[in-house]
Amino acid sequence: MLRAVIGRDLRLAMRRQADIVAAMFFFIIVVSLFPLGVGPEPDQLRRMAPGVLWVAALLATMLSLPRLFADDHRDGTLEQLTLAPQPLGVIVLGKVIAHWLVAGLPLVVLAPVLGIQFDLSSDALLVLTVSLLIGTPALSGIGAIGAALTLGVRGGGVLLSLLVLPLYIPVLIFGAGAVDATLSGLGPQAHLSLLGALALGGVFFAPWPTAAALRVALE
Amino acid sequence: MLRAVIGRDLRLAMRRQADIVAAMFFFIIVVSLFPLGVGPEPDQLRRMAPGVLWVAALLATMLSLPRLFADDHRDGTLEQLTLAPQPLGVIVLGKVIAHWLVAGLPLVVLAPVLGIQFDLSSDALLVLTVSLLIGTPALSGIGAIGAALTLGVRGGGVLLSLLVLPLYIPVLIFGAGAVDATLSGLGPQAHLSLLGALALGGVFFAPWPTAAALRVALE
Amino acid sequence: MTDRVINWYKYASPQTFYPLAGKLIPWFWALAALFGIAGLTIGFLIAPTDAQQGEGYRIIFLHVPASWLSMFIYLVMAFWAGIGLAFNIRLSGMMASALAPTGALFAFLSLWTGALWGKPMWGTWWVWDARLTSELILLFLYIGFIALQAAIDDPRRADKAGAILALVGVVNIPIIYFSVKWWNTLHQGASVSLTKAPSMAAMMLWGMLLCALACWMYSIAIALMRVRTIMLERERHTDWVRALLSGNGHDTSRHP
Amino acid sequence: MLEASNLECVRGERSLFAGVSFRLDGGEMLYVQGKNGSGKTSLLRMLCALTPAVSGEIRWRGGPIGKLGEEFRSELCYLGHQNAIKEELTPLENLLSSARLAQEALDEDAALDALALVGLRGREDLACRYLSQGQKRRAALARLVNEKRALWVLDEPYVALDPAAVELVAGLIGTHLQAGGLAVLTTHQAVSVPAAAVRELWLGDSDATQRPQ
Amino acid sequence: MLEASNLECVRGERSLFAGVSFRLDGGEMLYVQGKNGSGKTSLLRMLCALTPAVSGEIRWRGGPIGKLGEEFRSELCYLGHQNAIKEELTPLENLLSSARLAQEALDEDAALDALALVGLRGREDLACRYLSQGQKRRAALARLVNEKRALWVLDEPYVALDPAAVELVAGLIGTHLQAGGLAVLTTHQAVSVPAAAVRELWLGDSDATQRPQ
Amino acid sequence: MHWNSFAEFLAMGNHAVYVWGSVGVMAVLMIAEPMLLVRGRKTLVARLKRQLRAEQHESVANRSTSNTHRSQA
Ligand code: HEM
Ligand SMILES: Nc1ncnc2c1ncn2[C@@H]1O[C@H](COP(=O)(O)OP(=O)(O)OP(=O)(O)O)[C@@H](O)[C@H]1O
Ligand SMILES: Nc1ncnc2c1ncn2[C@@H]1O[C@H](COP(=O)(O)OP(=O)(O)OP(=O)(O)O)[C@@H](O)[C@H]1O
Ligand SMILES: [Mg+2]
Ligand SMILES: [Mg+2]
Repeated sequence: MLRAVIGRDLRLAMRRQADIVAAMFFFIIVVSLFPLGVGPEPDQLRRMAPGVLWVAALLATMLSLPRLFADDHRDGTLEQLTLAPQPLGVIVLGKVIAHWLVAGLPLVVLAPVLGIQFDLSSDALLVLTVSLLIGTPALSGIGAIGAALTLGVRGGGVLLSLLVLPLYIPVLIFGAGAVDATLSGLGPQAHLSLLGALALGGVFFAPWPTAAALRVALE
Repeated sequence: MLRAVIGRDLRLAMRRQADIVAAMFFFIIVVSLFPLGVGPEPDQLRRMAPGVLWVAALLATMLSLPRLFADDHRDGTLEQLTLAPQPLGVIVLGKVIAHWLVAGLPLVVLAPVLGIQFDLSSDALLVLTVSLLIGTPALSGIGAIGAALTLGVRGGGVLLSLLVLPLYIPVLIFGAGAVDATLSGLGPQAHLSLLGALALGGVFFAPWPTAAALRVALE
Repeated sequence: MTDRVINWYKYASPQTFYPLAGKLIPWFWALAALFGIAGLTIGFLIAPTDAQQGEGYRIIFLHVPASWLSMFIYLVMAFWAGIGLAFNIRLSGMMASALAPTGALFAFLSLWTGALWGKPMWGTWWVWDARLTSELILLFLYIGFIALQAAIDDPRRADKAGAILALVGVVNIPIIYFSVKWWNTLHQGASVSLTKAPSMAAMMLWGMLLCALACWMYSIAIALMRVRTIMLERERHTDWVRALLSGNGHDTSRHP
Repeated sequence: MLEASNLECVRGERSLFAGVSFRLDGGEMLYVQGKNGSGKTSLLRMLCALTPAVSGEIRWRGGPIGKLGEEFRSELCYLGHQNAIKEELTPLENLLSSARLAQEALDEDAALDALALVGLRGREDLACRYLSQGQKRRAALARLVNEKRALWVLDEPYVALDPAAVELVAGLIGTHLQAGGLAVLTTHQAVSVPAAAVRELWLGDSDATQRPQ
Repeated sequence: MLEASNLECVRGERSLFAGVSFRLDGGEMLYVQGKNGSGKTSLLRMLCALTPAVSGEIRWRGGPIGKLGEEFRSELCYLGHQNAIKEELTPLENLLSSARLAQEALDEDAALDALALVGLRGREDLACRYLSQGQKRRAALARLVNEKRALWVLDEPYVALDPAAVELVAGLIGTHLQAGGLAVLTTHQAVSVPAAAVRELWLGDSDATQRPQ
Repeated sequence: MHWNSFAEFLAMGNHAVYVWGSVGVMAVLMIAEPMLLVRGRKTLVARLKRQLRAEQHESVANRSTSNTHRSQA
C-alpha cells in the first residue's frame, strides 16, 4: 500500500520532472544569491555557510509543500484516498516519503557541491551532508501538517509558511548547529542525535495530525 | 479600466487578508531565520543585514508570484480578461500594480523594524527602506513575466523561481549595494538611480511581454 | 451517544455557561485589580534596589509575569483544543479561540519588556539566544493559530484545524522553559538575578508572584469576556441567544 | 444494507434538509433528486462518511458507518463532481493507480479493455490534460467497469458525456444492480437505468417555481 | 456576420476535423454537435480567436478575426467549460467585476435582479466556494442576463444545471436571438431553444457505435 | 517606602526609558484589550439585534423561511 502511494507520487513527480530539477535550482540559486548580497570575503562566507545552506534547504522544501495535497484536493483524488480502505495516516506517510525523495534527497546530494563554494573543509562538508540527510525528512513530515492544515484555505501558500517555519526552527538550529560545532572543533554528535530524534518524530508522528487535518479539510 | 483591474485584485486580496499578513510574516520569519542559522555575533549580523533583507524581500515577492495569474487561469477568468476589449498589456499593468500594493509595499514598511534586529544605524535603515521602495516595483514587474511564462506549465512554482531569480539579481545587487555603500561611508545615490531605472523598466516595459506570454499560455 | 453529546454541547453548555461566565467576570476583575495593586506596590515602591542591575531590574515585575502567562495560556489553550477535538465539544473550541489573542498579547509583552530590559543590561535590544528565539516562535505560533482560524470561515472547521495546530505546537513550551538549562545563553536562568540577601529576594519574589497572579486573573476575566462574545456570534441562531437578544436587554447591554 | 434515519444537513446557517430517512437493499438504486443546491452532493458525501451528519444516523449492514471505518470503505465506490484523475497521467496510468490505491487487483489488459469500453481506445497513452471534457469524465468512469464493491455512490456521473456514453454508464449501473449491488445516484438528466428497482428521494423545499414539472 | 471557411483543427498528430465551413447571421444559432472529443470545444475556441486555426479562415462582419482584435472582442461573449468565477468572491461580486472588466455598465440592482433570475436569491453574499456545482454554473451564466454583445459562444452551458435552470438559459438564448444576436452552442442535452433559426453542425467521424441514434 | 522623592521614583536610577517604556506599553495594551472587547461586543449585539428584527419582520411579511432572505447589515 505504502508502495502504491509512493509509486504514484513518484511517477507524478517524474512526469513533471521540471519540479525536481527546479527545486534543486531554487536551492542552488538561493545559496548563490547570498554571496552576491553580502560580499565576497571568504572568512565571513565560511561562517555564514551552514546557516545559509540550511535556510535555503528549509525554503526549498517549504516551496514544494503547497502542492503536497493541493493537486489531489483540487481534482478530487484526495477524497478517493480518504475513502481507501487503509488508514489515512499510512497514505500520508507514503506521501511524506515520496515528498522527501523528490524534494529532500536532491538537496542532500547537492549540498556538498555548494558547500565547496563557501570554502568549507571536507569535515564540515561531511557533517553538513549528514545533517541534511537526517534533517530533511523532518522537514517533509512537519511540513505535511502545515500543508494539510492550510488546504483549501484562503491565502494558503503563505499562511502555510507562517505555520510551518516556526516549527522548522529547531531543525534549523540543530542542523546548522552541527556544522557550526564541527567548524569550531566541537563534535557534532549531540546536535545530530537531537536532529535524528526530530526526524523520527517528524516522519512517524506527523502523519497522524496530518490525516486528522485532511479529514477536517474535506468536511 | 486600470482602476477596475486594480480594484478587483485588491478586493480579492482583502478577501484573503491572510495573504497580505502572511506575506509580511514570511518576510519577518525568513529574516529572523538567518541569525538562527548563522549565530548571534552582532558584528557579523550587521554586515549580513542588507543582503539578508534583500534576499528575503526577493523570496517573499517571488512566493506570491505564482498566484498572480494562476487563480485567474484555473477558473477561466484569464480567458475573459484576454477577451476584454482593452489591450491585455494594460490589464497586466493593473495586476502588477495591485501585486505591488499587496506584496511589495508591506515589505517596505516592515524593513526598518527588522533592520533594528540587525543593529543597523538609522542612516542605513533609511537607505534600506528607500532602496526597497524603489526596487520592489521592479520585482513585481519582472516577476509578472515569469509568472505568465510558467502559467499552466508543469512544475510551475519552482520553475518560476528558476526563471525569475536570475532576473532579480541586478535588483538585488543594486539594492543591497546601496545599503552597503552607506554602511561603508560612500553615498548610495549611484545605486539608487540604477535601481530606479530598473523599476521604471520593470513596471512599464514588462507588461507587454507578459501579455504576449499569457496569450501563448492560453492557446 | 453521539446524539446526547451533540445536544449537550450545542445547546445546553453554552447556554448555561454564558450567564455563569457573566457572573464570574466581575470577581476576576476585582481579584486582578487587588493583586495588581499589591504586586506593583511591592515591586515599585517597597522593593529595594538590585545590587547589580540598579533600578532597571524592576522590569522583572512585568517581564516575568508576562513570560509565564504567555507559556501558561498556550498550555491551557492546547488543553481546551485537545478536549474539543477528542470529544467534539464546541465550548472548548470557543475557549481556545478566546485565549489565543490574550496569549499573543503576553508573548508580545514578554518580548517587549525583555527587549527594553536587554538594552540597559546586555547593551542590545535583541540577541538570537535560545530563550528569546523560542519565545518569538511562541508568538508566531499564536499568530499562526489566529491566522489559521481567521482564514477558515466555518467555525467548526476552524476549531478543529486550530486544535491540531495548537497541539502540535505544544512541543515549543518545554523548549522555552528549559532553553536556559539546555543551552548556556545570555538570558538569566531561574533565580539568578535574585540578589544575595534573602529578605530582598523574598520581597522580589512576592512582588513577582503577586503581579503574575494579577495577570492570571486578568487573563481569566478577558477570556471569559471574549468567549461570551464568541458564543453570541456563533450561537446567534439558537433560541437562547434569540431570547437573550430580543428579551431582557439588560443582560446583554450591561457590561459585566 | 444501507439505512439512513432522520438525517439533517446544515450548511452555514442554512438547514438544507432534515428528517431524511431511507433504506436500500441489494439490487436497489436510490435516485436522489432536487434542484441545484438542494443538498444532493451534501447527502452523498454524508453517505460516504466524508462529512459528519449534524444529526441522524447512517448504518451499513447494521453498523453505524462512522464506527465501521475500513470495513465500510472497502465496500464503497464514490465518484464525485470532480473526476479524481491526474491530468499529468494517462488514462491507463490513472486507472491502474486508482485500482492499486483501492487495493484491487487489476492487470493492464483488463484496464485497456475497460478504457476501450468507455470509448478511450487510442487515447490510453495520452496525458489526461489533453482529453476533452467528456473524455476526462469517461476516464474517471472507467473505474466502474471492473468495480466489484457493493455500494456505488455516483454524483452526476452523466455530466459532459455524450448520449452514447450516458447509455453505457447507465448499462454499467444496471449490471451492477443485477449482480446484487447498491447504487446511490444523482443526475439532472432523466436517464432510465435498465432493470433496476429504483427508489426516488426528493430533496429540498417545494418551491414550485424552481421544481421541474 | 460570422463566417468560417474550410477550418481545420489538428491536436497532437490527430486531425480532429477539416473543411468545416458555415455562415451565421443575426438571429441565427449554430448548434455544434459531435461525440466526446470530436473537437467542439476546439472549434469554439477558434471562433473566439483563443486558438489559431491550422488552416481556413474566420471572418466577423467581413474582416478576419485575427486582425480585428479589439473590435471583434468587444462584440463577443464566451463561456467555456470552466465557470470563470472566483471562488473567494460572492456571486454578486463576481458578476459586477466581470461586467466592469468587460467595460459594461451594470449597477448593483441590475446585478441582484440577474442573480435572482438565475435562482441565486439568498446566495448573493455567499462566497462561491460554498455554492453547489449547479449554483456555480448559474453564477457564471448570470452574465448572460444583461449581456448585449452580438455573438455568444457557449460551450455546454447546461452542464450541472437542473431542468428549470436549463429552460431558463434556453430562454435567455432565445431572447438574445430574437434581438438579432448570434449564438454558437454545444451541448449533449437535447434542449430546444425557443424561436431560433438553428443551423446544425456535426463534427467528427461517422463511427456508428459512438454516434447517438 | 523605598524612594526619597517622586522625581527619584520617576528617574528610576537612569533607567526611566526602559522601565516606564515597559510599564507604559503593558498598561496601554492591557487596558486597550478589554476596551476593544467591550466595543466589539456592543457592535456585535447591535448587529445581531438588527438582524433578528429584520428576520422577524420578513418572516411576518411573506411567511418565507430564513432560507431565502438576503441578510445585509
Ligand atoms: C526579548 C527578550 C526576552 C525574552 C523573550 C525573555 C523571555 C523570558 C521567559 C519566557 C521567561 C520565563 C521563563 C522562566 O520562568 O524560566 C523569562 C524569565 C526571566 N527573564 Fe527574560 N526574556 C527576555 C529578556 C530578558 C532580559 C533582558 C532579562 C534581564 C537582563 C531577563 C530576565 C529574566 C528573569 C530574571 C526571568 C525570571 C527567571 C526566573 O527566576 O524564573 N529577560 N524571560
Ligand atoms: N456556508 C454556507 N452558508 C450558506 N449556505 C451554504 C453554505 N455552504 C453551502 N451552502 C449551501 O449548501 C448547498 C450545498 O448544496 P449541494 O452541493 O449539496 O447541492 P446539490 O444538490 O449537489 O446541487 P447541484 O445539483 O447544483 O450539484 C448549496 O445550496 C449552498 O448554497
Ligand atoms: N496532443 C494531442 N494528441 C492527440 N490528441 C489530442 C491531443 N490534444 C488533444 N487531443 C484530442 O483532441 C480532442 C479535443 O477535443 P475537444 O475538447 O475539442 O472535444 P469536444 O468536442 O469539446 O468534446 P467534449 O464533448 O468531451 O467536450 C480530444 O479528442 C483529444 O483527445
Ligand atoms: Mg451537487
Ligand atoms: Mg468540449
